[in-house]
Amino acid sequence: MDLTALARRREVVLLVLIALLLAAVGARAPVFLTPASLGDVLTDTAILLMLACGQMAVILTRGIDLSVASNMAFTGMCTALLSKYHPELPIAVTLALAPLIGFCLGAVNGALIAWVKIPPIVVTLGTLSAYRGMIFILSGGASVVTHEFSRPYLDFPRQSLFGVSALLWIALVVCAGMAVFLNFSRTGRSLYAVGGNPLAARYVGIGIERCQFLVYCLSGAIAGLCGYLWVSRYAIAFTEVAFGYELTVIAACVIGGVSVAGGIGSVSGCLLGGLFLGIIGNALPVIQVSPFWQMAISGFVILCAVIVNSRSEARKGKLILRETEPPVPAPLQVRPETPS
Amino acid sequence: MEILALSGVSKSFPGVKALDDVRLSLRAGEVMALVGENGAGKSTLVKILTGIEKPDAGEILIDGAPVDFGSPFDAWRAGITAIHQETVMFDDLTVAENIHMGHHPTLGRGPFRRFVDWRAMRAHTSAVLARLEVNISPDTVLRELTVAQKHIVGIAKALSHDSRIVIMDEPTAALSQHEIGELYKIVAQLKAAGKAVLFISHKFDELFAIADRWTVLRDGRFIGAGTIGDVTRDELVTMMVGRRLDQVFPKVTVPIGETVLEVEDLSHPTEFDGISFKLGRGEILGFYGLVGAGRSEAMQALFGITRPSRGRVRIAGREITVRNPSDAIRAGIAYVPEDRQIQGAILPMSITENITLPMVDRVNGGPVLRPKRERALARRFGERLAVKATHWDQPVANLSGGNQQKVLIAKWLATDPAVIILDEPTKGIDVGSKAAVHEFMGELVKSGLAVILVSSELPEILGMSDNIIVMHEGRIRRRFRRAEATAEAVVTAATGGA
Amino acid sequence: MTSLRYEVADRRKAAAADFWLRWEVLLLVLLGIVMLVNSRLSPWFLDYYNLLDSTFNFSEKAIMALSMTLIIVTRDIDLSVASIIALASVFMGLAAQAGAGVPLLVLIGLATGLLAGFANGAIITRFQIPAIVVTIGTMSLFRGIAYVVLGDTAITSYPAGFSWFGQSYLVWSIPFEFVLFLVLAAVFGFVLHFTTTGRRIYAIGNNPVAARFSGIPVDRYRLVLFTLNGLMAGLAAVLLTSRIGSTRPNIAAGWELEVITMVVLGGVSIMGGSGTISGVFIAVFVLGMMTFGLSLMNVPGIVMSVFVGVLLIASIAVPILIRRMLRR
Amino acid sequence: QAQDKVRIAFLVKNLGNRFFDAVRDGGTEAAKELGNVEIIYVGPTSATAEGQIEIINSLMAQRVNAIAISANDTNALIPATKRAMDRGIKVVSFDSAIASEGRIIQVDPSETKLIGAKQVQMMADAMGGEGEFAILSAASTMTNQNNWIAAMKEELKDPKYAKMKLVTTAYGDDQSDKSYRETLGLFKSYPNLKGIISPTSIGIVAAAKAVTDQNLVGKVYVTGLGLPSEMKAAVEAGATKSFAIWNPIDLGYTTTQIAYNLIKGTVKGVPGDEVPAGRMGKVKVGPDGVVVMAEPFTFDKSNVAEYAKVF
Ligand SMILES: Nc1ncnc2c1ncn2[C@@H]1O[C@H](COP(=O)(O)OP(=O)(O)OP(=O)(O)O)[C@@H](O)[C@H]1O
Ligand SMILES: Nc1ncnc2c1ncn2[C@@H]1O[C@H](COP(=O)(O)OP(=O)(O)OP(=O)(O)O)[C@@H](O)[C@H]1O
Ligand SMILES: [Mg+2]
Ligand SMILES: [Mg+2]
Repeated sequence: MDLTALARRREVVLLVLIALLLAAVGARAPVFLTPASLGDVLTDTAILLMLACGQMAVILTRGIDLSVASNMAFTGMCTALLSKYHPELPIAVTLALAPLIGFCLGAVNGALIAWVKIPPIVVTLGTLSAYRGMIFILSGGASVVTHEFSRPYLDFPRQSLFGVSALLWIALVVCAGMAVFLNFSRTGRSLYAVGGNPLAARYVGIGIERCQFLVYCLSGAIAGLCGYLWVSRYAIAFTEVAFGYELTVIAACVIGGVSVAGGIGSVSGCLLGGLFLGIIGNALPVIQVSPFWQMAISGFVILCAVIVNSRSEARKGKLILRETEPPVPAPLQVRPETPS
Repeated sequence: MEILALSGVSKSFPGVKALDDVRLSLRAGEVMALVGENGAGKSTLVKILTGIEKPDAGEILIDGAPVDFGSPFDAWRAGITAIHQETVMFDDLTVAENIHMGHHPTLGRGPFRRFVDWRAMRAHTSAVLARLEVNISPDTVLRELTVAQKHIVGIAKALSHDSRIVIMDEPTAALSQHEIGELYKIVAQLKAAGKAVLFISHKFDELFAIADRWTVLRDGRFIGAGTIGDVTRDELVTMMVGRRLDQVFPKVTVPIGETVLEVEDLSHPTEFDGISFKLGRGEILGFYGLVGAGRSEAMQALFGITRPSRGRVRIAGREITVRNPSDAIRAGIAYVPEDRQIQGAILPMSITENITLPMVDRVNGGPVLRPKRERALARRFGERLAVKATHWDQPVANLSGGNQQKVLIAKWLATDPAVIILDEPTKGIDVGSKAAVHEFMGELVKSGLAVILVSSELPEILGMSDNIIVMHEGRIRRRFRRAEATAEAVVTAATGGA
Repeated sequence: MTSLRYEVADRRKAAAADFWLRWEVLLLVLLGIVMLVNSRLSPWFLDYYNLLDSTFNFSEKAIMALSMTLIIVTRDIDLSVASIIALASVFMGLAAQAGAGVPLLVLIGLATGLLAGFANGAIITRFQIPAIVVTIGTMSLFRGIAYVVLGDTAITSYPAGFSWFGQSYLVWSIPFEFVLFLVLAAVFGFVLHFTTTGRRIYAIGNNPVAARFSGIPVDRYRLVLFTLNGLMAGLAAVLLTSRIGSTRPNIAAGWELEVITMVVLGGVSIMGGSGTISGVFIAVFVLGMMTFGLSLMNVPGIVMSVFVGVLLIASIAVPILIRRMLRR
Repeated sequence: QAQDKVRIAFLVKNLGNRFFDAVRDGGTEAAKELGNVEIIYVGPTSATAEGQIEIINSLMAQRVNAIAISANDTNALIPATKRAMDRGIKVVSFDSAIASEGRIIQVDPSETKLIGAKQVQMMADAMGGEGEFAILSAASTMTNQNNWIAAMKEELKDPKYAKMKLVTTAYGDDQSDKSYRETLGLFKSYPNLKGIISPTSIGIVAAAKAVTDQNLVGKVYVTGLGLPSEMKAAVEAGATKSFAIWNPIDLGYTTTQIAYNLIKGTVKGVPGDEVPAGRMGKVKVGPDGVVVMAEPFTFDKSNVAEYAKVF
């Protein structure tokens, strides 16, 4: 698609890394490579992948959304309580409500950032605490557990269609939707413009505030949806759900080559980044590495990734001397016919 | 007939009145030359015509009907496109997308009618680029292009949309001879196709070559308009600057003393190569070249910002190694950068703090701040340059462009250097301050300093320099003595001619 | 606005108040309100000993907030501080198990912090990567190492004398931790506001490029500041470990955000270049007193975080909105 | 008024945990019987020692008469609780203990040995006395899990368990998602795993959930310590045949009674004391100030539903 040569290279690197990782794990525990087990890994990573997509849209515009995890937990609790006290409600209602609640929480971030013009990190740092606390106030600190949920609430994500769980289908739709939005819609493209060079974006008449507001709503809506999926997957909703998960999400983006300076990033990239973390998380127990290694390893991976990226992102000079000719046109490009 | 008519347009920015009751009219199939000194308000006018800035007052008529551009997109739809002076583009996106950003072509048909049509976009891009006869792939990421190529993409952007009014703000500033030729052809084509062209340039010969009519701005005010046929270059210049040229550059010639700075074969892998020159006490050495010729880069290497790959530098015969700016400052080199807002001033900080920054330890005679001492120094140099401010603790941000520049020069004089490099010292500052800066350069050389003047403005270079070095694509093309330098010869050299 | 007078005054008329001044006034008023409300709501609040004891709850964070202020003023940020505490605490624990004496323990704690901070700064400046990305990485790495070393165990075998740092009182039963914070606040305030170093830090924060063009070794400054920040985290680790006399890998979890909240509430712009130590100093007490008051009413910490989050955003938003209205 | 009332604070590992909610109910029950006793129920949101220390400070400031603590860290709380005791506050720990110098009395819900034995026994019943099984514990800096695991290993030495093999101990950090992931990991690494013991209420739920989701009901059995309300689904699904827990209500009740007597000075709380504990009769203070309650209570299909309503 339109991925920059840079990004392309980066994704290849990631693919290779993931292949190596799988090979290494497979060598020690072949069972890990069975389709079933890989399926489990995918299912287990699905939520992270969706959140990473949402976060990427935010980071593209030079922003950051630290409140995703809290948003997720809050929405999760809302849906959980709903299913506890109104088990008769059809699952469709939950499916519609979750993104909506998340959207509203995201909109609060977006409004404060786009129009009040408070730095994203400050706003989302604030809502990170606020939303988390609201869960406790909402639930009185109590948790909602297995038998209190309505059956459909728990079963829906696990229903399988063509042998693939609904959870995966949802993730597929969300990520694909995001890819289409970013690559094939004018608004999507203008996100890259806003992050890449706000002044230039203004020159071509892109509404910067609009874009900012939009991405936080988007990230919020996805977080909301994931809130429901998370709770139903682990069949428990409590205040601490997904505590600190926002950093894992951001890490996935960073590993996927999304630049916090804005303007650079691709869905495929952050999907790979998310998968990488997902695989590590699921592989460690299998190869009997104590889970206590997980954190250190992912930290190490993040650092390696950003250092690699920094190499390719390093700002070149203006290349004034002509010996250093720009790269020759790609072969596929044909000499165009004369303009109409 | 008239396509576009402006009347009574005014626009002011904090500190400056950029435009004041300006009028302008464009006719189909005509090229209108808009001339004026730096800071006359030309680009501001362009920004208003393209909906980037809103005028404070005045009205814009298209085909006699008043229009109000809510956003640049409105202007674009109204058929106005522009080649902007500064290259404002997206370094991480492809050429194709840079050209179409804000108005991507969509499939227009079927369920996906709102989707961006990449194929059409690429095809269209290569078509436009082909028209300019440049060989750039639509899929190249902009970051990979040279400044000149970026400017070409900027031109392509303006031509990509078949608009009725094309505005060109100093389009040839960064182009080579061949590319300029191509551009002239394009302008001719546009004329033939009955479009209106607004052409802004500081190069008179090209104006006389391609323009049909002219409009002059000075200090944001409308001075006059007419047809090219019945005006002479000198008349235009007089109208632009309000007095005759020779008074504008009050050149004081002082006998050039012993060599203070000697540069030998200064080179950089990608930016410049084999830069060598000598500079004597009391000399003003002019560096001319097209924007992007690599002058700033060379100077910045001299000042320790960028690391040169080879070459040696001597101050007063003693060889020095400059690893970073503080080395340069210690060795007695001062550099007033070209980009005032980014490289020069620390806008939110006070005049005093800006002036004392490079030598804050020396001023305070120790690590502890002594406000009295600092203010005394600021006052001394601030007054020497006649900086206009309410008080010395005033943030530089709310000074006018000219006064900001004065503060920066004061800042560097305070380090009492042996050599001072002025990179585009009068870029975008108004006529008054400009004259002041020029006069002051005279004072500097009288007081025994050696000055390097980097400027893209030919009259300034010709008017102020004792010797002139012309750079082209990162290399020294030719050297002139003041006596033997003619505008034509210098421009030819700068654009790569013999 | 440029006046046309050539006579340029030395300084602005005293009438025009600085913004930061107004900010600190705002914070002071806030503090007053908090104190008042709390003393109304809880009979235990306005008690000399209680108030002093309450400082135990924020002294360590406050100490880190001081160096974090410098970091944020230079447009950087350090999310790894809490993890550095964990790492330093673990190494102290290992040393203690190996039978190291109190002075050596302190030394190890400080050294670990220093090195960790240096690692941050080195990566950030050497590869020119945004600080937030790097410190998200080291945040996992440092705490991760703590987990790897400690796994599911806890280290509690600290020598008797070690408890002094985190549990002892000085004169008039003022906790040592608190006194240390006051002293450090004075030092940091002096350096940032009254020395050329502070001036350069502001210059870097306001415009790194121009600062570099003015001969300031920007990257060296950033490196030093991150190292200093690490050192402060090391110090906090010593105090905290000594206070609770045990080390677990999840020690001080989530503190990085609390520290940054203190700094931002103190009026330090996350965009760099502005903010004062005195602002942060007051903010520390606003937060400390508010949380203490709430805890006296047995309000769960998680509910307090709602107050804190709202306070953080409101305190930034309100002045902006007011100024916008005034401009209308 | 606040002064003449006897105020006993329950400081629990973390809020929003049904087990402790039930403990509180037991406490309030005792409070009613005793009259002018006020129960303060507090705890950090996440189970950390720092959180508990901050709360202890504020409880000291409020001059409560006694603090009953279920500790997140055996030793970390000692400095704080010592300070509290210096100020005349009676400190009692229950469920998860504070080391002896940091409290007067520790109320053990049941004897460590019994708990270990019980779980192994339930596992044996579930998997028919032979095969591989694993343990899924918490992040357990929380001492009690580790003690129970030790007890289980002790019990396994008994020849009648010779055919049972403990393959590994995994740690789910008392987080649902991590415990769940760890369980999946166990299935992969030990294809013929037949059972999982999880001595933590969060772990056992996640494990049972994983078994159900992977359609391993009937192949892998989960047992351990859990709450009826949370395990109801698992038992009905058949992932769990039986699990155990002591009665948190009695635990809270007894703890309150003991704290009250300490405050009133009717007992010192030294080994050998007999503490009157209302409907629980007299409880005996054992060596090292430990009070031990009854053996854990077992739940299965027959009774889980009714108890689920209680806690
Ligand atoms: N965004 C802005 N904020 C403040 N002042 C501005 C701004 N843009 C332009 N100015 C000022 O308005 C005046 C006109 O600027 P403008 O760029 O139009 O000059 P110009 O005619 O294009 O000069 P040049 O020939 O150098 O391009 C200058 O004094 C400039 O400093
Ligand atoms: N990397 C770049 N990409 C796009 N435009 C650039 C770039 N660098 C500079 N420019 C444009 O070129 C103009 C001059 O840039 P600059 O002065 O740095 O060129 P230079 O290399 O210094 O050559 P010279 O100083 O001789 O003009 C600036 O106004 C800027 O808009
Ligand atoms: Mg211009
Ligand atoms: Mg230049």
